[in-house]
Amino acid sequence: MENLIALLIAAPLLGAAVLLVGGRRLDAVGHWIGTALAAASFVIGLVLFADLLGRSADQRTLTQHLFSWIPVAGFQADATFRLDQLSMTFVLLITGVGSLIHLYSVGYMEHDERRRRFFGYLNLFLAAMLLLVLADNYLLLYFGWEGVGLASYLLIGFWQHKPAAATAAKKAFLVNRVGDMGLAIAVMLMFATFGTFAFGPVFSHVGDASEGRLTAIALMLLLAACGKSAQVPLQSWLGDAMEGPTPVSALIHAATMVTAGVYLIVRSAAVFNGAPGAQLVVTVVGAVTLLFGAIVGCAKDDIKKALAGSTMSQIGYMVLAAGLGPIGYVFAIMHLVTHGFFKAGLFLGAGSVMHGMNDEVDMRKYGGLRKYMPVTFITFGLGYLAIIGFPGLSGFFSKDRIIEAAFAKGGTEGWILGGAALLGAAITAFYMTRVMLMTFFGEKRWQPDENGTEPHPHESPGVMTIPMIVLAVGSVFGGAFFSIGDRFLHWLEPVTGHSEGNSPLSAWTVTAATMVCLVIGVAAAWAQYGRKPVPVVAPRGSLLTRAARRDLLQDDFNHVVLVRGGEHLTRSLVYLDHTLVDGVVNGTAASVGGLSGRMRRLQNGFARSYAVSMFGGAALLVAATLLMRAV
Amino acid sequence: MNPVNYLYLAALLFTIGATGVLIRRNAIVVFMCIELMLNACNLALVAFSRMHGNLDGQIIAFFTMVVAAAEVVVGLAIIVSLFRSRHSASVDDASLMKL
Amino acid sequence: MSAVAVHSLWTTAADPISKIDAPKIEYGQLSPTLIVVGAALVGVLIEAFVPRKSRYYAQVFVSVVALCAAFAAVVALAADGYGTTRARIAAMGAIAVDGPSLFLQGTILLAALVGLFTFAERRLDPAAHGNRVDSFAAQAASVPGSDSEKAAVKAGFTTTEVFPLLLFAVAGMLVFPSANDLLTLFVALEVLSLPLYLLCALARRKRLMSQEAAVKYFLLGAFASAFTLFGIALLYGYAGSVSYATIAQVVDGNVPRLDPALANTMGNDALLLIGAAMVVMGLLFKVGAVPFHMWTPDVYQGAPTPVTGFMAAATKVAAFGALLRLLYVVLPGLRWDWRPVMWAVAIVTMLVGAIVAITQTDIKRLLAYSSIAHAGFILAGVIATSREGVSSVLFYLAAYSFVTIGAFAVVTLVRDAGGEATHLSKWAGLGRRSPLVAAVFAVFLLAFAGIPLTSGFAGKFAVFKAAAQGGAVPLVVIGVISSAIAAFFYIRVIVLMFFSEPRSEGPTVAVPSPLTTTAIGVGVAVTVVLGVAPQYFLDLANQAGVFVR
Amino acid sequence: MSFPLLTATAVLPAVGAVATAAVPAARRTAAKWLALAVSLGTFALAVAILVRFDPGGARYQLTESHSWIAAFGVRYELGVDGIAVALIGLTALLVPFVMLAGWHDADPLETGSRRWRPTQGFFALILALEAMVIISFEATDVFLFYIFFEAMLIPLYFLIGGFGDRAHEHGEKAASTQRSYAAVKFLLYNLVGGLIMLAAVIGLYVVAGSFSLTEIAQARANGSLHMATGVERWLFLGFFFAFAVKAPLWPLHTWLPNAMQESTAPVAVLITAVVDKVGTFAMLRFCLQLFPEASKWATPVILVLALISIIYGALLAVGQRDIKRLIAYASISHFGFIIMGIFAMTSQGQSGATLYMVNHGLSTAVLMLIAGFLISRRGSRLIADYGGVQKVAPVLAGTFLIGGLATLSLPGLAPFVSEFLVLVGTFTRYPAVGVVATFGIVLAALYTLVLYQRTMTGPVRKEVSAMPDLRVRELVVVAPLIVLLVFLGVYPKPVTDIVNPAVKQTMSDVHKTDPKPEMEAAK
Repeated sequence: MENLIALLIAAPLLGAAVLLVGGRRLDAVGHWIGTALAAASFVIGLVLFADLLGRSADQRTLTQHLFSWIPVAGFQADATFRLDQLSMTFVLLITGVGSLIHLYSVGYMEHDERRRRFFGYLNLFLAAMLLLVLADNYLLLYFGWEGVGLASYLLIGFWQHKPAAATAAKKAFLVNRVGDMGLAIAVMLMFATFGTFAFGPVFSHVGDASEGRLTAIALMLLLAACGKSAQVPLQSWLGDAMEGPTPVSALIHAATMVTAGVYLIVRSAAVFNGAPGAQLVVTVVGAVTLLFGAIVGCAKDDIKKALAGSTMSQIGYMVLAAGLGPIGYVFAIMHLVTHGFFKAGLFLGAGSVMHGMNDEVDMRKYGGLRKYMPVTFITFGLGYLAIIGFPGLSGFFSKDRIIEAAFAKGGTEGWILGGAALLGAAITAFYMTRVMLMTFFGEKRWQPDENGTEPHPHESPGVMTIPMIVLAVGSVFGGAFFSIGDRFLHWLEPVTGHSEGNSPLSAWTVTAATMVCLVIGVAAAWAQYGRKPVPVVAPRGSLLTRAARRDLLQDDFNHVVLVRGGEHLTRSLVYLDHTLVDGVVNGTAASVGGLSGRMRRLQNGFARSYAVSMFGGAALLVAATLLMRAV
Repeated sequence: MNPVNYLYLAALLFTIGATGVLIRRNAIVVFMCIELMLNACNLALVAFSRMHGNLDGQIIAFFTMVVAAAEVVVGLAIIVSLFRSRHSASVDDASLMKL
Repeated sequence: MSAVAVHSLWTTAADPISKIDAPKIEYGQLSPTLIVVGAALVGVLIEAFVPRKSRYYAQVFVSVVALCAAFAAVVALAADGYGTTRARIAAMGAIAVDGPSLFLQGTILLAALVGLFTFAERRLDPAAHGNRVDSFAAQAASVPGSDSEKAAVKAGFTTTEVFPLLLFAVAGMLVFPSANDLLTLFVALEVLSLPLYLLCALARRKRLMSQEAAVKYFLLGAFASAFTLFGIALLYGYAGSVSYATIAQVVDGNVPRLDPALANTMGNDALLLIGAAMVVMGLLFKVGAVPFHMWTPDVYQGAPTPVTGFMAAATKVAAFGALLRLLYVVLPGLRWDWRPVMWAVAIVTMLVGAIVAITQTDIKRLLAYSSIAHAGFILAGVIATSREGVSSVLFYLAAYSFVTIGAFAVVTLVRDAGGEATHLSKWAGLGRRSPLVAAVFAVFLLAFAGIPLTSGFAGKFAVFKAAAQGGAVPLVVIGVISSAIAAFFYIRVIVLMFFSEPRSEGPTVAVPSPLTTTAIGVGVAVTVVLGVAPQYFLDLANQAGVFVR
Repeated sequence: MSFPLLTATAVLPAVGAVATAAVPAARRTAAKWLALAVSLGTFALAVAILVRFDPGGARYQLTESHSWIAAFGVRYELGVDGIAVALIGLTALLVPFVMLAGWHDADPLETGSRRWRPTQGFFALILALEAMVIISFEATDVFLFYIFFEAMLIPLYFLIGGFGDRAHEHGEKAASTQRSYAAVKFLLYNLVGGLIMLAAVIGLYVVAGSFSLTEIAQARANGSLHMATGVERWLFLGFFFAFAVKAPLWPLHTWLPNAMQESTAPVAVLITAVVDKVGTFAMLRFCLQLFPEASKWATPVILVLALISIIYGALLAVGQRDIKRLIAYASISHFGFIIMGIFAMTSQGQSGATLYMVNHGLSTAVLMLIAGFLISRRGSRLIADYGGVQKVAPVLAGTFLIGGLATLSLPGLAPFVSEFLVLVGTFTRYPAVGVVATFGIVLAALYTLVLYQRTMTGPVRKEVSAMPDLRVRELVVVAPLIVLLVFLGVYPKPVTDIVNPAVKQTMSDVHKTDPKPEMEAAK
């Protein structure tokens, strides 16, 4: 049975290879090949899932050893896969949502002549992402880690002829590389500490390592997670990543890849448990990001950027939960899954809207679309209810548990973190309501674009709506399904471990508080965008708003400090290399030449001066010889 | 009389000759100065020969004269041809090749 | 009274004259020199009695035969073991017949032979009035540009005296390294110099420069030999003898019979040191070591190129041979005094030669300076004062001389209206116009630069290795640095030939007769063979590395 | 006496070179095919070496030993260990591709004298260079190695100075002067290095009385040959200087950008991918084996220099306007990694370094050759003159991107394996150095992606609008290399198996063992 694991990856990998090498002759069918292989991978996933369910809780870890990847004395990196409850969850999420989004893309990319390549990249991404979650050691995980980075680079920059897209892609890759550096160093630290970096041995020997080492490793892992999951301070790339096609945003930058950081932390639970200091940092990062993202989300008029901010914020929740340790791991993953459903759904909805609006992304140019695209409206609406945590929908369950856990951390930290989470919930309600109102309610605000074509909003074709409906269903019932009887908890517990924290507040109090925040948020949004019409041109807005529009000035900081500074550094280095390092060499040559020129003049052509030099030479010779005897 | 004085004389002549080579322009004169140096050598040789009481030195002196004669032949030939083509026997005029 | 009685009144009978025992000369062992001298004399007679038209052929024939015969004699002697086991002193102590002298004589003879070919070349200059002419003046006596010269050219005269002159010079060179007393040394020095002075004056083109070169060479050479002679006098004064062996004994302080005069002069080291320094100076002048090098560039540039090549090669060989013998046989007892001085000389020679060459613009001057630098390298080997030192120097000289002759032979090929185009700017793009010639010259340059797989590298390595083993590591380092500097200008020429655009009014490359071709071919062959498989010749040099005393 | 495989591998291209040079001017194409055939034959022999080589066997295999110059104590001694085998394989593999890539680079523009045969010269020189490089990988006699280490400068010098980008043929005058400057700079730099090494070689002989690597190493091992500390250090420096110039190591690197910028892409590949490897290879084989103590003594300084090379090279690559210069500085950065791995004195580091030599050869070849194709199309080396190429020539852009990704050592492509090994190997012994070096991977991503973005993406510039995509010949050159990159990235075991034993030997030469993991150290 475990031999199937490789097939999970092989299927989409094959697809990528065929589609990218195949060339034009596959243009006609390429997208269906891609979709089919993604679906195949999903089916295999289901088979394995069934197999796992068939086993007892402690028998649910399958490993498949393919070959020895990098064998060097003392350094063994194997191509080994590990399928357990945690990776199974991800496999299903990735392949499932992935397949749906493939399907959606068939419609969405219909008019793009490079559609085949698009599907090739999507398959490549699936393969890399599956490798990431199935790897049995950190180096193989790193393989997948950078693989998804590459896929995201290719897909963000898919419309390479748009300079903005190319730049965004580069930025995403670079920021991620900074995170990857962390992962690389973490692997080195593990090797230096344990002499290996395979999951099993590392986790079992955590006890033998000093806490200092563990903290270092954990922090490096966190750095990696920040890069991949767009957590402060490495979050700047996610907003720009929205330059990519919307299905990409849905799959990679909402549902799956960006959550890899959470996976990394939860996977390395053993390490983090051994490093409380690092865990605290994790929670702080999570809390800061969830507020950061939420605030940014409030200010954006670009629907995708608004959703990106929300993604950031939701992942902040997950990281916060993961930082809480055994109390939170399970809920982090649970929220991750539910978020996968409703955020993917929301993005697909946004994509559908853009599809109908000539790729217009400015919400201020929407309005009243509910009449024109009902299916999109309903599915998007359900996703909206889910994310703000409307009682009974999936977001309600998963987010609520995280907030509880935050309080359960106890002590002042608990209060602060919990408070942050609650505040986040309120803001979430606000900005999502804002998006909802500006897009689907109010009067129509769109005008003809520069070349005079009036957008004719219309509902999207079936290939696009079906995935949206499926995801909507998921986002409605997912949470309930997982939580009732703690199904998800029991499923995941053997891997991550779980402990009930001792919350100062009862579960009901927390829930009540959440509800209050929710209502406040919605009301505020209604007051601003529901009652009075939305201006087409954005008002100047408060200082905070303007800062938030600019991602809280974080890009400007990067630009001034890193970009400008870097340019100056390189330019001056180039200058130095030319003048100093090379100058020394050329200078030596020149000086020898000059010396030569000067000595050359002694040869003045007069026989008598030659005689003089001979005479002097003779005298010197004699003198020297005598001197030698003297000394 | 102490033969060493002859050596001093020889050294003196040699130096005079050398100085002449360094300061005189006319090729012929320069050449004569060289001859003077050679003869200084002869003097020294003979003096030493006397000191050591063997004849080697004197024999060498004879050889030297012959060599000097040969040198004169060659030297004058060259100098004269130079003079005829340049209408000057100055060593300094002959400085086409330099640097 | 009897007649006798009467006679005895005013006369007394003197003692009967005692017999002078005639010197015994080992003609066999001196045969190489004797053959060459004889041939030279024959050459003179040819000039006197053979009709002008056929002189050239007669001279070339005689010279070639003589040189080959002499070389055969050398080989025969070496085969008889005179180089090693039966090494001895001949001609009543005047001449040493041993490894170094035989090896060097062989080298000189071969070099002379190859040089002779370039002397005899008659295809390069355009035929004047239907007569093929070589690179020597039609009539040396005639004034440049005068009617008599034109007449001589019209009549198709050529100075066939160059061949006897060459042979005389060779004779002197053969004796020079094997001279075993100071007198022979001096005579040999003059015998090899005087013909060269004349040869320098005999260029067909650019005669003014040629004569100027001759004058400079002559005056400075005579000046130098005067010093040598004075040095000889002083050494004689010190040791009471001019034979190397005796002087060496006296220097070492173990003399068979000590007479008061000798005891008196022996005490006076000044005589010894000054004398030695002056003799050495004379030899350093011949090898062109700094600061006695200044004649080299001018003479090399002015002299007819074949002469330059021959001079640069053979003279250096002979002079270094003499220097080696002097330092190793006569003055080993003095090496603590002369080694530091020679160190200094070697260092400045290497550096000056290499540095000044960088800015040269005339190919012949360039090669002149490179020869100076090489003199420095060879001195490094001389200083080693070890058997390795000797053999390395011998090998280096053999390797170097053929490269030099070959290089100058190539120079004779590149010509324009004014004869040889020696200005570097004219060599631009030669590699495109005639790749073969350029490639050959490049090979020689690389050999000069001491790039591996050429004889230059093998020689340089041998010399530096000997020096290092002799403890002269700093000398090796400086040598290495200066060869790096030297590499620069060799490369400059290569760049010029291959990488720069050909000039429109560039020079033409004359198609030589088999003579020059042979000369160049031999040069290349030796360069490559000594570079790739030097073993045999190194062994030879190694066997020959022992002086007899 | 079995068949002298090693000699044959070196002699075949040498003979081929002569033959190619002899082909008459008119038969240009014949010469090309001849040269290509010879290079393929050489590759076959290299494969034979690979097959005959037994990783578990003796240290030096297929050895040959003949007396050569007894007077200098020089023997003609050949022998290969795993490292040499890998590099010989790389060389023999790359040369045919290089030839194909430069198929038209040496076609004469103006027909000069009828004896002027640039094409024949070009291919003959390449073969000659190959022969010299191969034999210097095989030589186990210091003198023999030195001879070819020096001699290989000459053909390369003519390749650099004699053949430039078609791009710059207009304004040939200026271009040729720049070219000869670059060539002279290259030659002098390396000649100085080599001559200083010559002094050290002589010194070594004076001290050891032999040139045989194996003899000396044994003598050093069993203590029969003792070197005074000072002497050993001086000799080491003499050797290392030459290798550092060749490698090149900061601050001796300035010849490389000029040389690579001015020479045609294939020649540039020969420089970085093949010839420079001789330098790093020699560090591993000669410096460490002959002077273990001195090597350890010098390690700190060398590591710092290597670190500077890594960061400095990468930063300068970011600042370049010229595509080839950029690649050159990237290579400098990579050589920093290689040298760091060698002197980290851990088996991961040294295996990684060896692997790195091979992988860097492949990746640079891909990147540089495609850059060459690009330049030959547009006629300019300036990054600013390009834009939007991927729209008109997607395959070219795609392969170029793959080359770039290899350069920034993306997992799945060969360079990642080696780079990570080097980093780990360094980190375990010198954590700080390892961490700083890791910044290199970020900078690598920066310069690669900037290059790709500026040339390939964005709106199509009109100058490139008519640019044809890769031709068949060019695809034939690039595709196999890319396949190899991927294969060795996923399954490097074949190479590591060959390399590991040799590295183990080297480690024992310097009496070093890998540092223990903290965990075990604690116990």
